[in-house]
Formats: sequence, C-alpha cells, structure tokens
Amino acid sequence: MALLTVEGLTTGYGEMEVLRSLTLRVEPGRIVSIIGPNGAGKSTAMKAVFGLLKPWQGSIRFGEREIGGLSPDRIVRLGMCYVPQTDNVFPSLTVEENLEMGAFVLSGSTKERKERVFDLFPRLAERRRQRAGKMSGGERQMVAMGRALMLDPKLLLLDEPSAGLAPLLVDLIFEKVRDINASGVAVLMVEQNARKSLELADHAYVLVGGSNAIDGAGHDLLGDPEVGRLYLGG
Amino acid sequence: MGDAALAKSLLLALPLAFLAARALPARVPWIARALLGAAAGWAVAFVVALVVPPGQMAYLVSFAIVGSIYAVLALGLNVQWGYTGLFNIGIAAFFAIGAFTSALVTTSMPTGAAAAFSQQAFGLGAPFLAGVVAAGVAAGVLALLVGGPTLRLREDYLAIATIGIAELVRLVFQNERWLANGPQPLRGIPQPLACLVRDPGCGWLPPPLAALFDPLAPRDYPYVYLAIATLFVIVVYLVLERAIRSPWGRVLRAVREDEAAAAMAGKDVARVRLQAFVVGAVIMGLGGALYAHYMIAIDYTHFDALYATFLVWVMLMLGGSGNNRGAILGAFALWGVWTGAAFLVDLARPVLAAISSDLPARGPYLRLLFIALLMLFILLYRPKGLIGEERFVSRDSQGRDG
Amino acid sequence: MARVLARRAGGPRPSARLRRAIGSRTALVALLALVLVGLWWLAGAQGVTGQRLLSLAVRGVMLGGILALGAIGLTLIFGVLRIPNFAHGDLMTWGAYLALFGLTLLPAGQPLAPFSFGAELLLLLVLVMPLVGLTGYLLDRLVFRRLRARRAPSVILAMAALGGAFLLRSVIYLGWGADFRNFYTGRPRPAVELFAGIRVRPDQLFILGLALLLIFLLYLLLERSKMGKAMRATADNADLARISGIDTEGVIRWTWLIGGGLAGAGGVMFALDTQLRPEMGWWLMLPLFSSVILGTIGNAYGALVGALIIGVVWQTSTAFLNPAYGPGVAFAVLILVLLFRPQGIFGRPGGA
Amino acid sequence: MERMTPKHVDDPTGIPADAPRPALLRVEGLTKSFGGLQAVNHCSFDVRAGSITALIGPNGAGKTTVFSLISGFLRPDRGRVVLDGEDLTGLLPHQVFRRGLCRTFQIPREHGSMTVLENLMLVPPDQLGERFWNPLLRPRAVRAQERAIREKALEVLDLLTLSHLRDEYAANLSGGQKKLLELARTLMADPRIVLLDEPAAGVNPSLMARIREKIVQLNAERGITFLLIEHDIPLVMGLCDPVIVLNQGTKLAEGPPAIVRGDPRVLEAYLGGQHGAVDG
Repeated sequence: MALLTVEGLTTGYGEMEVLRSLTLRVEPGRIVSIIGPNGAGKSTAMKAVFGLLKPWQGSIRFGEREIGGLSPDRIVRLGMCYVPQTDNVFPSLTVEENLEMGAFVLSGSTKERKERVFDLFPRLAERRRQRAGKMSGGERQMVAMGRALMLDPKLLLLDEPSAGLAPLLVDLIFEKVRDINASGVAVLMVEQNARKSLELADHAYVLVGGSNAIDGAGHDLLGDPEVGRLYLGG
Repeated sequence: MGDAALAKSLLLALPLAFLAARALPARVPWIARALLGAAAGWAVAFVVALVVPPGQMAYLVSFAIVGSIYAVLALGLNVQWGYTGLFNIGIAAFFAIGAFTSALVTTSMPTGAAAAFSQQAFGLGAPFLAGVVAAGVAAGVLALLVGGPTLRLREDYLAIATIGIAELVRLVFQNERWLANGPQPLRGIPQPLACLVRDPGCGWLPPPLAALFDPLAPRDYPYVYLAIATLFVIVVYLVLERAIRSPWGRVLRAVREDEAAAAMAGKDVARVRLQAFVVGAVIMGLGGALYAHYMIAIDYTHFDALYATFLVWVMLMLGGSGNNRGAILGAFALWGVWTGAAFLVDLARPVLAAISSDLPARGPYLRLLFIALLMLFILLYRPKGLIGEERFVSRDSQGRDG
Repeated sequence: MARVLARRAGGPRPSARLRRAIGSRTALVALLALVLVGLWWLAGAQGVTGQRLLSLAVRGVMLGGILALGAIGLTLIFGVLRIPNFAHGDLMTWGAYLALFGLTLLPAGQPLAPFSFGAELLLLLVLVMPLVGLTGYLLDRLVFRRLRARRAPSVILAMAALGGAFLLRSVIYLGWGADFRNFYTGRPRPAVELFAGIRVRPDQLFILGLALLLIFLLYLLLERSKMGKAMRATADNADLARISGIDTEGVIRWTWLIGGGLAGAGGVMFALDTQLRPEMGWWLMLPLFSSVILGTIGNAYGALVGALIIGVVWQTSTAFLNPAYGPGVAFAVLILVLLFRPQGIFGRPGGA
Repeated sequence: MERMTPKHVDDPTGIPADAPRPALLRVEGLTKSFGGLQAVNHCSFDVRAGSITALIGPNGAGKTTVFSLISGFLRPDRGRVVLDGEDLTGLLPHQVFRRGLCRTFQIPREHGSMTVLENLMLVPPDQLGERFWNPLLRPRAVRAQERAIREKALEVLDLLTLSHLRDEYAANLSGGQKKLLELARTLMADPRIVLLDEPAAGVNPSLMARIREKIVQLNAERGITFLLIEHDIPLVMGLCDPVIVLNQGTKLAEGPPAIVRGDPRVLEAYLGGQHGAVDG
C-alpha cells in the first residue's frame, strides 16, 4: 500500500490556481522526486501535502488517513516531516538545540535520537554547540534535515535541498538523502537539479503548469528527450 | 433679554449655517446654498437661544467649544494615521507646544509684583492670530525634528519616538520655570474678540453691528469663543478636504497602501510621510492655540497622555479613520460620551459607595475604564469606526463626470 | 520589500564605506562611551566630586537592574509575539499595586534589617509575579489573539496594547486613586557607605541582587529548558517553529507569564526604591523601549545591556541635570541609536 | 495629448530600423550578496532600445534580484546600471522612475483600497496638486491637470480593456487583472523602458494572450522597450528577441530564442541546476 497518495489535488494562493488535479504516489521506503520547469507548482505541491495550503479539490492520504486540511503540527505527529527550501533553521539556536526543536512533540530524553542524527551527519556532531546562523549553506541544510529526522518520520519532504549550494555540496547533500533513505525513510523531494535528482530517485514526476506531464522511473526519465522539451518548450 | 438672544444667535449661527449649507444637495448653486444655509442656521440658533435655559445653554456652549478643539486634534491625527498610516502617540507634544507658543506670543511679560510670582521666557503681547500662526509653526518644526530621523525606520519606532517627545515636552514645561512658569500655570492668556462682550465695545466694528452685540455681558464670552472655535474647525476641515481630494491626498493614501508600489510610481515615500506628519502636527498645534485662549491659564498637567493623546485616538477610531467627517463626528460623539458618563457616574454614586467608601471619589475614573474598553472593542469588532473611509476620495476620479 | 525601502529612503547618502563605519557596532559603543565621558566631564566641570559620580554610577547599575526586568519581558514579547507592548509599563505598575494590596491584607512584620521591608514583601513578590504574568496572558487571550488571527499589522497590535495600558491604569485609579503611595510609611531608609565613600541604601543592593538573580534564572530557563529553547526558536522563525511541531500556544503562554512576571517584579522593585504612582509605568516606558532598541529588539541579553547603559546614563545625568529629566535622557540616547544604528548593538546590519 | 506621443520611437541618429540599435539599458558587473549567499555575480548585459528582451533562467538564478538592483530597490555591492548613458547606480526607486524606467512586481502590488482609476491617476510625475498648497492656492490649474490626467488614465484603461473596472477597488481585481493594472500603471508614466516581472504568472490563457498582444502593440506603436522575466518558455520564445539566460547570478547565454533553446549549456543549466554553469 502506498505511503502517500495524492489524487486530483487542485489548490493555489488566493484566487490564483497553481495546481490542477495533481496526482502522485509515494511507496514506503522509496525516493520520489518532483521536477519541472520554474513556476510549475513544485513547491506548492509540497506545501499542500504538508498542510500549509488548504486543498480546493482532491484528496491527500497518508497511509490510510485523509490528511487534506489538517494543520502541519497534526501532520508532523503522524510521521511526516518537512524541510522548507529557505529559512529552515533557527539561526540563534545551536545545532543541538535545533535538533531538539525537531523533537518538541516528544517528551523525555532526545539524546539517543540526536546521536543517531549525528551519526548520519558527523559534520554536525563536530559543530553541535555552534549557532546555526553562523554555519554555511550546506551545513544549514544538514541541520534542517537532521531536525526533520528527529521524529523518525515515515516520510520526509525536502523542498529543493540543493538550492543555492556549491556543486561539491550538492553531491554531499544528495549522498545524505541516499543515506537517509537507506535508513528506511521514504523521501519526497522537489528538485531544481533534475539530472542529479533523477539519478537518485526511484520514481519521478515531471510537473508542467500545475499538473503531471509524465512520470516514470528516475533512470528512464534521465534519458528521455521529452523532459528537456518540457523544460524549454518546443 | 431678546436682544441678547439675537446677538447670541448670530454667534451660534456659524456652525449651524455651515451644516445646513453642507446638507443641501450639490446641484443647488453655491450662492443659494450659502444664503439658505445662513438663514436656516440663524433661525435655528435664534430659537435655541430663546428657548434653552441659560444654565443649560452655557453648558452646551462649553461642551461644543471643547468638542471643537478635540475635532481639530482628531483632524490632525487623521492626516497622519487615517490617510498616511503614521502611528503618532505623542499628540500631546504638538498640542502642548502649540498652546504654550501661542500663550507666550500673545501674553505680555509680567511686570511689578506679578513678576515675582510669574516667569516666562518672553511675552510679545502679539494679537491672537499671530499666536495661532506661531503655534502652527512651532508644532511643525517639532514634527520635522522628530519625523526626520524616525519616519524612515520601521513603523513602531515612530510610535516610541512620539511618546518620547510628548514626555520630554511635558517635562520641560513642568520643570523650566523661566520658560513658561514651570509647574505654576501660565496666566493671562488673552481672549480674542473679548471687546464684543465688554462695555466700550470693539472700536473697529461699524456702530450698527457693535450695537447688535451691546446686550452681551462678559459672562457671555463663551458664545464668542464658540464662533471662533467652530470657525477653526470649518476652515481646517475645508482645507483638509480640498487637500485630501487632490493628488496630494492620493499620494498619501498610496503610501499608506503600499510603500514599494508608491516608490515605483515615482513618489518620494520618505518625503511624503514627513509632509503628512508635519501637516498633521501643525493642525494639532493650532488646536493647542485654540485650547490656550479658551482656558486663559495653562500648565503642563493639561497635556498628559490620557487627555491629549489617548482620547483623540479613540475619537478618530470611533468616528472612522480616513474620513474627515468621521474625525469630527468621533470627537463630538466621544466628548459627549465622556461628559455624559460623568452624569452616569453621579447616578451610580450610591452603588459605588456601597462597594467601598473610597470609590465614589474615584468614580470619574470609571470613564477611563469605559473608554479603554471602547477602544479595544472598536479594534476588535468595528475597525472602520462609525463611518468608514469613503469609496471615492479624489475629486476627479469618480466614474461619473463631475 | 517595504522594510528595505523604508531603510533606504532618505536624502543624499554617504559612500557605502562611510555608512558602514558610522553604523558599526564599535562606533555605537564608542559613541555611548563618549556620551558617558561627556556627562562625567560636564558634571566635573560643575564641581561634582568623583566620589559622588561613582555613587551615581553604582545607583545607575541598580536602576539598570530594575529597567532590565521590564525591558527583558518587553523584548521577549516583541521578539516572540511581534507585539510592541505599550502596556508593559502599566503591567509594572499593576505589579506594584498588587503588592501594595497584599500588604494591606497581611500583618505588617518587622523589617528585615538592614532593609526597610519585611518578609511579607518577599512572599508577595512571589505571588505577584505570576499574577501579573496571568494578566498579560489574559490580555493576549481576549485581544491580541483575535488580532493575530486576523493577521493584523504590528501597528494595530501596538494600538491594542495602548488600549490595554489605559485599561490597566483605569483599574489602578479605581482601586487606589491617583495619590502617591508607599509600601511602608515612616520607616527610615538611611544610605550606608559601601566602599570608597560610595553610599547606597541597603534596599538598593537588595534590588540589584534580586534583579541579577531573576535574570540568571531567566538565563537558565532560556538556555536549558525545552520551553525556553522553543521561545527562542519561535522568536527566530515562528513559521518554522509551527511546522516543527512546537506548541506555539504554550510558547505564547510562557512568554506572557515570564515577560509579565518580570515586569511585575520590576514594578515592585521600582516602587520599593521610589514610591507608587499610577503613572509610573507609563513614564518608565521610554527607558524600557530605549533599552530594548539599544540592545536589539528580541535579544534578551541585549535588553539587559541596554538597560544597564540607560540606567547609568540616567543616574549620571542627575549630577547636573534636574533628576526629573531621567526619561528625557533615555529618549536622547534612543534618538542617538536611531540615528546611527537603528538595529541596536547586537543587530545584524540591515536587520532593523 | 502631447504627453501621449512616444518620445523614443524615432532614433535621432537616423540609423535604419533594422540595424542593431544602441543599448538603452546597460548592466555592468552587477554583484549582490545576501549574508554570504551570492545572489547576483558580475552580471552584465545590454538591452537594446526598442527590443522586447527576456530574462530567463532556473529558479534562484537571481532574475528578480537583478530587477530590484536596476530599479533602485536594492543597492548593488558592485557594478553599474546605465540608462541611455546616465548612471542610475545607487538612485532610489522614485529617482529611477523619473528617468523613465518602470517596473512591475512578480506578485502585483496595488493600492488596494483605491479604485483602479485612482491607481492610474497616481502615477504621472510632477503633478501640481501633489504639493499641499497648490490645491488651495491654484485650484484651477490643479483641476485642469487632473482632467488631463484623468483623460489619459481613461485612454490607458481603454487600451488595456480595463475600462469596465475603473471604479472597482484594486484589491477586488483578479490576479490576472492586477497584472494588467500593473502594466497600465507603467503606461501612465510614458516610460522608455518597462521591466515586467513574470507578467504571465497566474494569468489565465485568454488574458495572457491579451497581455502579450498589448506588449507587442506598445512596443511597436510607442517604441517602449521591454525587459521581462518569464517562466512560460513558449511565451518567451514567441515574444522576445533576444533572450538572456541567467544562471547563478550571472549571464550564461544570450541570443535569438531559437539559438538559445538549442544551446546545450542552457538545457544543462535547467536540468542540471548549478552544474551546467561551472566555467560556463
């Protein structure tokens, strides 16, 4: 059974319709990538799934449960965490405190969970007492992912994790996404960097104008000239 | 008796005539509106002056004078907040500076025995109008000084800076004896046109007119001042209406609505805001002058945040910010509530006494409680006030050709 | 964008380098130091002894402690809830009058020598702090929460706070009248020599000690407790806090309880040092806001530093200036800060 | 309607229309960073007078930042903006506007509680009535000017087929209508160059066709130069020439649409994010 099922989702901002009957599925333990040209509605899709936008039509099911219209803090408790594209750390808190905030809904010690995140991101372990605001873009991205992992989510939503990073760091972040997935967490990500994310993804959707254009296994899409056409028209 | 009523009614007729003329439809030629308005206003005034007992009449007149002063302040605040979105909570500063400036300009230096008790920095003995002009200028200069550094910053900073300047102005007038007699009242502020009620009469008036005012006694002076105060309100209102309905007002509202878009329409946002702040402050300064010459003696306690700032805010919000008629309506309505509440507090005296023996003496503070609750109520449930902003503000932007 | 514009608008601009130099933290601190030295020089020129100046500086630190109690709460509420809380000064007054009310109920005990107050005031302090905090929270529930739900801009929140301030004051007027009051009447409060001829009242030492203790407790809370960290997180980025599952309602409640509680303690302390007047909180607001802006809005430790600076400048100025001008001196410092570095000592450039 | 006549249609140099025209807007080495993030990096390009130039590129390429730097909303760390030989660097938005450069915003910014007509009448520069005392002292002159401005606003509304909405509050317009209103406002200023930030975003296809048609018409009839950011690639390809591709805050490629589309570096930039730009 699919972990996340989105069917016929239509939504937008104010009266501006951005998504038109979007459909997607995420199976447990998989990496699913959403790519597409600018303004296709990729980030909006993420926000809608995570309850930051109310769906106008269609359904969003997480496991068995319909989550369309639930608020983000309820969705977090169901086991879905979200890493926004920008402003995704608390700059005046230390790395360790950022992680603790990710586990706010839990009571009791978070030490064990923190250690697990530090195992995944050794670089953060070295800087655990440093304020997140003083860190580089790549490190911040790791802090943000680590914070989202503190709740042991079943599904992790990543909004353009590679945005604004230098090429070497992009590779590193994608490697981390692979590691996270290997630990059993399903990942749904929106990516600007189509090529890299297709290499990584089990399955990918190409969004154009707010609806799915094509989808398929990541490697299949990688060689598909249609993808390029969708980006640059023609 | 009838003669006095005639003179009084002439003085009372001004605001009523204005209201009547305004009430007539716009397609009537203005000259006809003026004449009809004057006739109707005077007729009503005459009946009122004859019918209402003198005691109640005196009360009504003083109510209307203070209401008019508040209306001027509310109009000034409306330029700043209603049209431009500037959060000034230091109205008291501009009000006080206007009042003291006009007082200093129009009084004479105390001499002889009085000099021992009363000090002031200067006293020019200038006429009332010179005091009014000086009051406006002083308040405007103060606004430039405060607005210059703060208006370009985030909006809450202006609020803090205006609280600060109000505090500072009050402190200076409280503590600097040499300036305006410090904690003691500055006395002897002249009453304009007082000759109308005095015995020799005004020398410059043509004799038939002077004869008309002859029956007035000095205790009837408030009628004269009411005419002056309402004239102030009318002039300020007309000037502001014209300015607000012109491109100037359009720019103010554009800045209030969206700064960035106004800048991209080529408007110098910083300058526009400073202008609106200064114009509003000048009007508050005029209100101060009007207050000083009514009170005759003023001191720093008259300009505390409650009376000189908070009430004005509630008045504007009650009437409807962004609407000059709302500002005037709100001023009179709230002043009515404020004074009316005094009667209610008197009625409630036995109940208060039953609760605690101290309470009856503190009854007047119930009004403050009520006004504060009213303000929160308006903010929560009726942010537009009694009458909201008009749909078509610019004169020439209506759909129909006008 | 509007903020960017607001900051950028304004007459001819000096070169970028000069602007950065003028607006730097070092420049601001140097300027404040210059102000202080100037004050001392002025005082010296008027024949004030060094000893007296030193005494004033010590008293300034004490006053700064009281101001800090108010300023820290104000800056927390500003930072976490985005409310410029113009009712904060009146919350302080409210605390003082609640303590006064308690004193009339409790039997007057012996003063705890060398202090002028008895143990009952300490007990009342512990009771008053949560009560003032609850008052603030009640105001939030009844007023600010509805405005937040409507996404009201900060100016509207400020206006509501102003309404709240006058509401509180009217209750105080009704309950106690407009006269000056004292916690204890007729008790002598002699100053004692501390060292090197510096004279202070024992009460003032107590006040400073208490302020430091409360600030230390606050430090522990903010740095160590989960709720304290959540408060800092919410101040940093309220949206991210919400999507991380942080209980924002709890954060709001605690911010008011702590901010209001500190204000209550500050009010009691200020009243102990001087006297009670219904307007005292309103007059304190200017020094409070000056401290907050000087120390960068939202920064609790900045507010402490700001409050100490304002306290010392205020007290030192009394050497040659009418003491009544204290709030005016705070205002002058505020204007200097706004002119040169509106984001305060600890702000990032362009963060105002 | 002397003000309505285009000022820059005829090239004073007398160069034939099909010869390459000089740059109207020149951006030289523009650089801007936000707290360590290099948003715009030594970005240089020219916009020819009379052209409809597109600025495209993947998300985060710095397109909107470039707009803000040109129009004075941001101050560049380094580099220059030159309009027709005049240095605009460091001017404030209203000063840039006065030199004939208008911009629109990605998310339309209208004066919501003013009517559509008022929104337009606001724009013309040097209005007599904008000085506080003129409406009082020179009411006739102010009214005469207001009438002229009103006429002009009505014409612009007519041109952009917004006339039926003139008395509507701007806040009540649909997203697409607001986009049109933004375009209309720029026309009230008789601009030499208009910067449009995503004119097609959130606009329904039929309205988009109209916006596009108007851009072509204004360009042809009034000689207004357009520089536009757009994500709708088919629209860009059909409307604009040349197309400038931005990636990582700097110019990656420039040329006629067909050439740019065939450029492997451009496809790489879109598909491969940053990687395509390395040493590009």
